[in-house]
Amino acid sequence: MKLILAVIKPFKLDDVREALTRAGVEGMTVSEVKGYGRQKGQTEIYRGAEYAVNFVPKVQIVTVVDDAIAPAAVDAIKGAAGSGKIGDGKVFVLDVEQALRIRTGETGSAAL
Amino acid sequence: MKLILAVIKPFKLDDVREALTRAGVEGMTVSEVKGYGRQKGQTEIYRGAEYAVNFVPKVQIVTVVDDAIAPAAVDAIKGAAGSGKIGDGKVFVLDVEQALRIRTGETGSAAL
Amino acid sequence: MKLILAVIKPFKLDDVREALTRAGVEGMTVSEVKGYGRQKGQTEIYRGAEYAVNFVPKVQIVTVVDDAIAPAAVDAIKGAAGSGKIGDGKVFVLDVEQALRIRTGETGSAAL
Amino acid sequence: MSGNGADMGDKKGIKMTDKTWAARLAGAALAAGLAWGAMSGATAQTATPAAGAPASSSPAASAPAAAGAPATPAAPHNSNAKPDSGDTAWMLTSTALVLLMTIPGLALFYGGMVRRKNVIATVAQSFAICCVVTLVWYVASYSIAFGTNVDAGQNKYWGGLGKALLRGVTMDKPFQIAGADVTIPEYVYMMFQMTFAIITPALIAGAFAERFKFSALLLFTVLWSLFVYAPIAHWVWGGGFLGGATPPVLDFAGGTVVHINAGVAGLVCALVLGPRKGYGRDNMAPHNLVYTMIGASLLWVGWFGFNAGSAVGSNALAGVAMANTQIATAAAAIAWMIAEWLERKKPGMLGLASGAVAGLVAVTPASGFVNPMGALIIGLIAGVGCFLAAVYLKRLFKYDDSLDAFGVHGIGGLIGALLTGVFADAAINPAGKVHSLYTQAIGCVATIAWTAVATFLILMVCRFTTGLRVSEEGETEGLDAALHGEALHEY
Amino acid sequence: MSGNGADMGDKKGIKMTDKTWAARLAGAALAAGLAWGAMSGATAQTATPAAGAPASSSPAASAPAAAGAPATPAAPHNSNAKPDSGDTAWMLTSTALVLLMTIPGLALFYGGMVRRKNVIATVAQSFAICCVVTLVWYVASYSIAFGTNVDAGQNKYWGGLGKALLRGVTMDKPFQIAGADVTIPEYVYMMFQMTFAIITPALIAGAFAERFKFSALLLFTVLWSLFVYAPIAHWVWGGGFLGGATPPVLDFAGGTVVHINAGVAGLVCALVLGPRKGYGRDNMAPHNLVYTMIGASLLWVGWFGFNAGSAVGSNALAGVAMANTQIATAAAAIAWMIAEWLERKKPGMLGLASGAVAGLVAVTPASGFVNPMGALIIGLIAGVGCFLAAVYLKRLFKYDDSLDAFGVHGIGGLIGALLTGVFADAAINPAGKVHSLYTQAIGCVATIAWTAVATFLILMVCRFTTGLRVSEEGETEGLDAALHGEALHEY
Amino acid sequence: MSGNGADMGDKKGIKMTDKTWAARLAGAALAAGLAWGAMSGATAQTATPAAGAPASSSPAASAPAAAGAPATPAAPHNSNAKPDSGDTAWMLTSTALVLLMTIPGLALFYGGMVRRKNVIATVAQSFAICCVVTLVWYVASYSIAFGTNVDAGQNKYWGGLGKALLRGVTMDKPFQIAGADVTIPEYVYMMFQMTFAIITPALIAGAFAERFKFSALLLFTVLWSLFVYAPIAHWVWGGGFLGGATPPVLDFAGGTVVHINAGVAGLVCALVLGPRKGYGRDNMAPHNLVYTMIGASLLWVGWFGFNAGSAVGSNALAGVAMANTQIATAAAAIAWMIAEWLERKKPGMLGLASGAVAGLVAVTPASGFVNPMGALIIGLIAGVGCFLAAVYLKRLFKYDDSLDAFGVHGIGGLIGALLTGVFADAAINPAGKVHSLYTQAIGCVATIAWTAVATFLILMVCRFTTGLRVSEEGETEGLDAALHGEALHEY
Ligand SMILES: Nc1ncnc2c1ncn2[C@@H]1O[C@H](COP(=O)(O)OP(=O)(O)O)[C@@H](O)[C@H]1O
Ligand SMILES: Nc1ncnc2c1ncn2[C@@H]1O[C@H](COP(=O)(O)OP(=O)(O)O)[C@@H](O)[C@H]1O
Ligand SMILES: Nc1ncnc2c1ncn2[C@@H]1O[C@H](COP(=O)(O)OP(=O)(O)O)[C@@H](O)[C@H]1O
Repeated sequence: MKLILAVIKPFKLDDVREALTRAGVEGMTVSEVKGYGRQKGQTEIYRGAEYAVNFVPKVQIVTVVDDAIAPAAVDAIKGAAGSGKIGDGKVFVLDVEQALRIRTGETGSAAL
Repeated sequence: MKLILAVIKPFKLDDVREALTRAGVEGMTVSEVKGYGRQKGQTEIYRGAEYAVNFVPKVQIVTVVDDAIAPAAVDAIKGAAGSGKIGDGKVFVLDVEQALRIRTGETGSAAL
Repeated sequence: MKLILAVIKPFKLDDVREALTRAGVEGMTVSEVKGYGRQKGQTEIYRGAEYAVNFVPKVQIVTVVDDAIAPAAVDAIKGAAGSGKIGDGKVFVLDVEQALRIRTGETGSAAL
Repeated sequence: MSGNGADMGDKKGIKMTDKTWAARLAGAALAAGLAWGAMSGATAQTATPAAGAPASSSPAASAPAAAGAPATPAAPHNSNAKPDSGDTAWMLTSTALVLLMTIPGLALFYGGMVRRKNVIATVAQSFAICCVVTLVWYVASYSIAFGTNVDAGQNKYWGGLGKALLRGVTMDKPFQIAGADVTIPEYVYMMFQMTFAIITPALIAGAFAERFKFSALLLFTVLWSLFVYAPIAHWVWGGGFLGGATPPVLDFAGGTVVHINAGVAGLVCALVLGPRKGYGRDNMAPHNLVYTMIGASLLWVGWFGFNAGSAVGSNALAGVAMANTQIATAAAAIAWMIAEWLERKKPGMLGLASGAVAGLVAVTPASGFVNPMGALIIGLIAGVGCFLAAVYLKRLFKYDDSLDAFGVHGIGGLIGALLTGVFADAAINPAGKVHSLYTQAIGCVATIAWTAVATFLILMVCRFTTGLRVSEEGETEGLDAALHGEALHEY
Repeated sequence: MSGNGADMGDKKGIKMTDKTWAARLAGAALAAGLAWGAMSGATAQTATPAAGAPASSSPAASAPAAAGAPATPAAPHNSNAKPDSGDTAWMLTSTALVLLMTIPGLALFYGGMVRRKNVIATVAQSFAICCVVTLVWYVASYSIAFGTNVDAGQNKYWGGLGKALLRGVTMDKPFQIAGADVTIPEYVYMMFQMTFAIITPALIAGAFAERFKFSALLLFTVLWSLFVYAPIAHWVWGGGFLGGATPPVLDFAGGTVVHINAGVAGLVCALVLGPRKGYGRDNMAPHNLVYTMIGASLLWVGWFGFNAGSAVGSNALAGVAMANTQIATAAAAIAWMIAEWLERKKPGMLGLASGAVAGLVAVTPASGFVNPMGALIIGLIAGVGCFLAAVYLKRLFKYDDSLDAFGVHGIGGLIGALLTGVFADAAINPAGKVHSLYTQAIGCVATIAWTAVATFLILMVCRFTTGLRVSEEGETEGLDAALHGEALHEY
Repeated sequence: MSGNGADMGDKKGIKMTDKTWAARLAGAALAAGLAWGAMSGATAQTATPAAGAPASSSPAASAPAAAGAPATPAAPHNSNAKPDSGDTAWMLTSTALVLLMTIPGLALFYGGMVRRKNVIATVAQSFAICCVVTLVWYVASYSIAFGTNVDAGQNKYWGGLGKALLRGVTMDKPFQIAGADVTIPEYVYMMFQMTFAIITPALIAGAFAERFKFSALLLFTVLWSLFVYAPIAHWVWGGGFLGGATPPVLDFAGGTVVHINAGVAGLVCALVLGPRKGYGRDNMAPHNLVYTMIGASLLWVGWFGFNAGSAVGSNALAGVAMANTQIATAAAAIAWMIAEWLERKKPGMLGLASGAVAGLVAVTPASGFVNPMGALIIGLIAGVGCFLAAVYLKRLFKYDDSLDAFGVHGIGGLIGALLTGVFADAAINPAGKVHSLYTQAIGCVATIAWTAVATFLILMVCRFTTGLRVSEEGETEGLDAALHGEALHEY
């Protein structure tokens, strides 16, 4: 199994979720994060004090998938999250040793 | 060392933390996340506009443990987080190459 | 490539970001988390009801880097995040199989 | 004070035998029952309230003095009871101020203290109670509270339905409340009193926060407003057996009618409902003390309308009531803060806010009777007393009064009601010339007894119709989503 | 009601031929045009408004009765029109209350309903409108609305520029509005009316929330205040052709002038601007219903100043207006809640708040004319009617009235304006003796026609100068960052 | 204006030699010292303030005119100084409005501007100051400020302790302030003035936000209220050497007493405490501008009580003060917004709010003396002036006035105080007939000198008793947790 960690633009979340579902992914875990990279953050100025906000809001998706569909899942994210503009984000793939569904105790692919 | 990533129901956090402690885990890092899976979210309707909230609130626990206690830790989570209802969550196990305690510079198991 | 996962004290974030940048890291993803470990949380008391807050606010940094600069990156974090006090945090290193830049489709080190 | 018609002028006081109590409760229950029955066919019953109302020349005439202007030298402009534009201006303003106390004041005070998942449900309670009581007051409660029952014997317990649907409330006719002239139009008086009727059940909500069903809340509010609030208001302010006794129970702005009443009703609710799921184990820390601070502040500011408005005129009595309110509140806030500082090692915003509310509560019955020094002492005692009640009493008896409706309003109300009998100063208000701790205690006991019993019965009615508590799952998930399908979206 | 000078006393009613309409619109357009031109060189034009104003003895004298005190038996102290300190006190208070409605009331009501990324921009709209209208009102709009045009023919349409920059407003001289005496200093009257002028364009903002440019907002507000609000206020309250007709259009506190006006303008804005990006697909759930609750509550409390203040005195008429406001609001909130409960399975806080506002809107024109039973019925109808409008109308016609400015204010205003013609009760206000659904309809139609056309034209001016919508990127990113470079930092 | 008793009637003005200054400061220090000493054994000193108070026929009689009604033709009903119910109604209302300014107004205005970890501590400061000042005012400050010292020489500097614990304040006896009759009960006057005493130290808190110890805050507030606020209030409004000079320093509602005073005290605090940890490096962006918007709005609305209430009556003077307040505020908000737009490329909500407050501050001393055109100009100048002060002055001199207490209140107060001497218009207020920039400058200098020195000394007292700053760790962790053991829980 693979753990796919994707960092995308917040408003692309629904598109990516749908694309992943189409690619056969059945579950995922999402969190609000702040990203630092080529895309620069807004500058806020309050009464003359300037705060260069170095981080931009991003959404991080973690989904663990069967080895078999990992490439399709990565492609799905790539397709749905891309806007061609700087800051579209990244996808990282890591190897997962074991998975467990808490409710049933199922392990491995059956747990996803 | 193993990194255990668990996604559970929010109100189970205290139970799981206690169970993990009993299993010998000494530290963990927790975050608020939103989950997508078999359990479906609430639907909110505001003045006729319906928003199917696809995500449900979950808590994600990351803990890095010594290989030796990894199975016990997974079991502890399973035992404490299970309610038998859909949406109880998942546990994933990944391999960790290295760990470091910033304060002391200790590495490996000693860093946990 | 390596995924470096660091948990640090919130007010050290800017220092760590700068140190990482100096070490050649070009991007990272940050989130607000709550940590459990040796450092104990505040106790809040409201009208006699005591809530031992077991978790303390931390910031989690995830950065994927080329194998070559991973050690330098870990050192950078260690240097910048350390205050010598309990609760300074941890650094974990995991192996990453693949990386992809969504915008361009670049993979591997080029995607970072 | 006298319990029934025969010994109305008798100064020997009430004899607290079980028998007279039973009679009294039965009488009031009857009255309430009649009210209910009559409501269905309200149009049928056409009592003419003004005709021969015996209260007008009875000792009850001192009751409105208790509630305000007439008897004070500072308000000389009510000889022929023509509305005075200055008095009216202040009462219109006071009405707005007291409404501000409930929405958004109390809504935020309570809303900030619950967990985040219940905040919308909590503020919705105050808001919905405001709406429901408005209609009930218009339909029947105003009449029950401030009407003059044609049957003088019944008038001791309730005002009848002569003013139901505001019958007889006119644009120009002078009117009397409990036999005394009023210098403002009756529509204004009716509105001012309505805002008191609104906040009282809203205060109770602090006791059952985070677990009460919304449908139960609506039914509870209708019944409680009719059968508990309205009659007790009549007893004290409408010419009933407490305000009309000799010496009368002194309650300037609602120590018995509002605070003891709501506090005890809250305690009954907390006991009947049982504690919240996870009480004593889960983290139930207030989620947003900024909301609570806003709420406490608006309660404070609005309370100027509550207490100074209870002078029912724009005069020195209103002025001193405002000053007393301010001084007692500040004293109580500081007293609570210091008590907490000693016990908890740190002074907190919640303590300051809670102390302020405790002071506001305690000074309520006293505000138009005592001098500033009296107010200061009442405030200091209430600050410490309510702190102890909120922290230790609840722990001792292991009930879950979620937001301390009883600890703050019940105990604070008792402290204030009793101390009014100690500190009343005739130089401030001649109507407080005769005051007695004993009479005040009678007022408290009567209120407690009626509200405890009636609240319990009303809860039983809810239990077997709407049900009382949300489902366990709903409680876990949070009332916002479970009851209202709504959520805060802070991201 | 009559359309032009010649048939002023004629009771046969208006003939709605295209021709008279065209004439009327042209007349008003001219008036507005003059106003604009004159503003540039305001000092040049030195009309003496008081001199021989013909309105003083014309049927227009019944207009101020529509707006309050003079004609009612409850306010007998204006014989020689000396300022009354009680009346003045209530009007000073009312001014503060109505300002409270816009800032922070409406700002929060709307601010809570948008997405989190647009909340600062949304509250900034209300705040900025408050500032801009203040200056415009001082410079010219007060004169246009409440001045008396030296040319009696023009006075039907606008008040001229005689009072521009408050010329002729003094500390002590008695003054008249539309030929009737007023018992408060003119500075107070001017301020009270200013707060109405402020909230009206702020209401429109609900229709174009989350996409309108801030620069466009400023320009729009200046023009709309001058060319739409001020003339319509004159027509109804300033001695113009609607309030001065026989029988006059009855609008106690702004059903036509404020709500229909703002609602229809909002609809035009929504149609011209088009829907928000992602409308119907993205999650646009209100981000903080606690803010919305605070806003609705402050609107409610502040509306006491709006409606009871429109009695322009501290008297029984103010009292009954307050009572009607309270009863209609509560009824509408509960009606909306129940309708929603049936349709959506759960009652919600947003529904309660929306229903309350719908009730406040609908009772506005009626508050000083109907009795409480009329208010109750108006509230119930408005609660259900506005619920249907907000939920189904928008869906049916597929426009994006973001926060239902039209659904609540337009529809609610229409319901109230028309039903005032049905329920007006001479026992409450003699000025409502002659009332007719037909006349009320004329008032609505005139208002709708003028505001629709003029708002459209003003939008076109903005479109070709400041532009109307933020960039697509700005809309995605959120208006807070894009327009203001600011953000909420909740972590 | 004259500096000491001998040349009281002398119009040649004050000679600013070091010597007279030293004498004056010493005198006031003595007075304050006496106050302090006397407080311990307050009951011992039983001065009868009314007896032969020399102020009554002295030039000081024009001081209350500066503060309001008596001298204006718009308020004719104070011949025999019987309380007027309309005047009283407005002053009761104004008291509520001014309290609303501090809690929750200022608390939110400031609370929204700090970092999230300090928000509870920041709002707790306003709330605690409100409580502490209430008690200090009751015990001694009211007497020091508005009592009439039996020793006429001392009366120039402080009012003595004759009214300590409100001795001599009665329900009915007519009373005078600085020799002039007042048409409201003294309890109301005392309460109204108390709310001014409350907000002034609360304003200072903007300068030391995010680092001051809570215990230090409490001690500071007690001392500052006694030794700085109360005497300065006496100098200007209580018959002291500024308001009683010829011509008197004109300060309608507190330009010197409240704003210059608080602003300069804030500057001293900022300098003594030093900058926040990480100042200029860490992100210290305001965490919730919605709170700040609510705060600014409530300040605005409440300021109607502040300025229009300073007419101490319900009359045309109150009306024009309200109008001036509104116009100056709107003008300043727009001026700041435009200045910021030019400099920062985007107009912001914080700028609108800050500008509004700057306008409110600047118009305060002028509101009852100038006409609307004067108010407009003062507003425009204040908007730009305070913007420059907040943005550049702080940067230039590198002090950390966290929330710009000095930049907005100090500078805004100076602008307003000085321009009052330029724009005062006798047609608005006869008491402003004689006005001079020079006299106004004297008022500013006297205030600045006293507050700067006394504030510094008080800080030194705190430093060696409670300490001044929280620990470094506490500052990093946040004051909410460190000082109060509380936290916002937004998840
Ligand atoms: N090396 C990295 N490790 C982890 N996350 C990264 C890394 N580089 C970028 N990111 C994340 O991806 C986001 C987009 O990266 P950025 O460099 O701005 O744009 P792009 O990927 O289009 O070149 C960043 O905001 C950050 O959250
Ligand atoms: N493949 C996955 N990868 C990552 N997280 C997942 C995955 N599947 C489910 N989750 C997480 O686990 C939670 C519970 O999953 P769900 O399918 O709803 O219930 P259950 O695990 O009981 O079958 C989800 O809300 C999501 O946060
Ligand atoms: N085994 C672990 N797995 C994951 N995160 C951990 C682990 N141990 C500690 N942490 C994180 O590191 C933080 C600091 O750890 P703590 O034990 O308090 O201090 P220190 O690292 O200085 O000994 C914790 O708050 C937690 O977020």
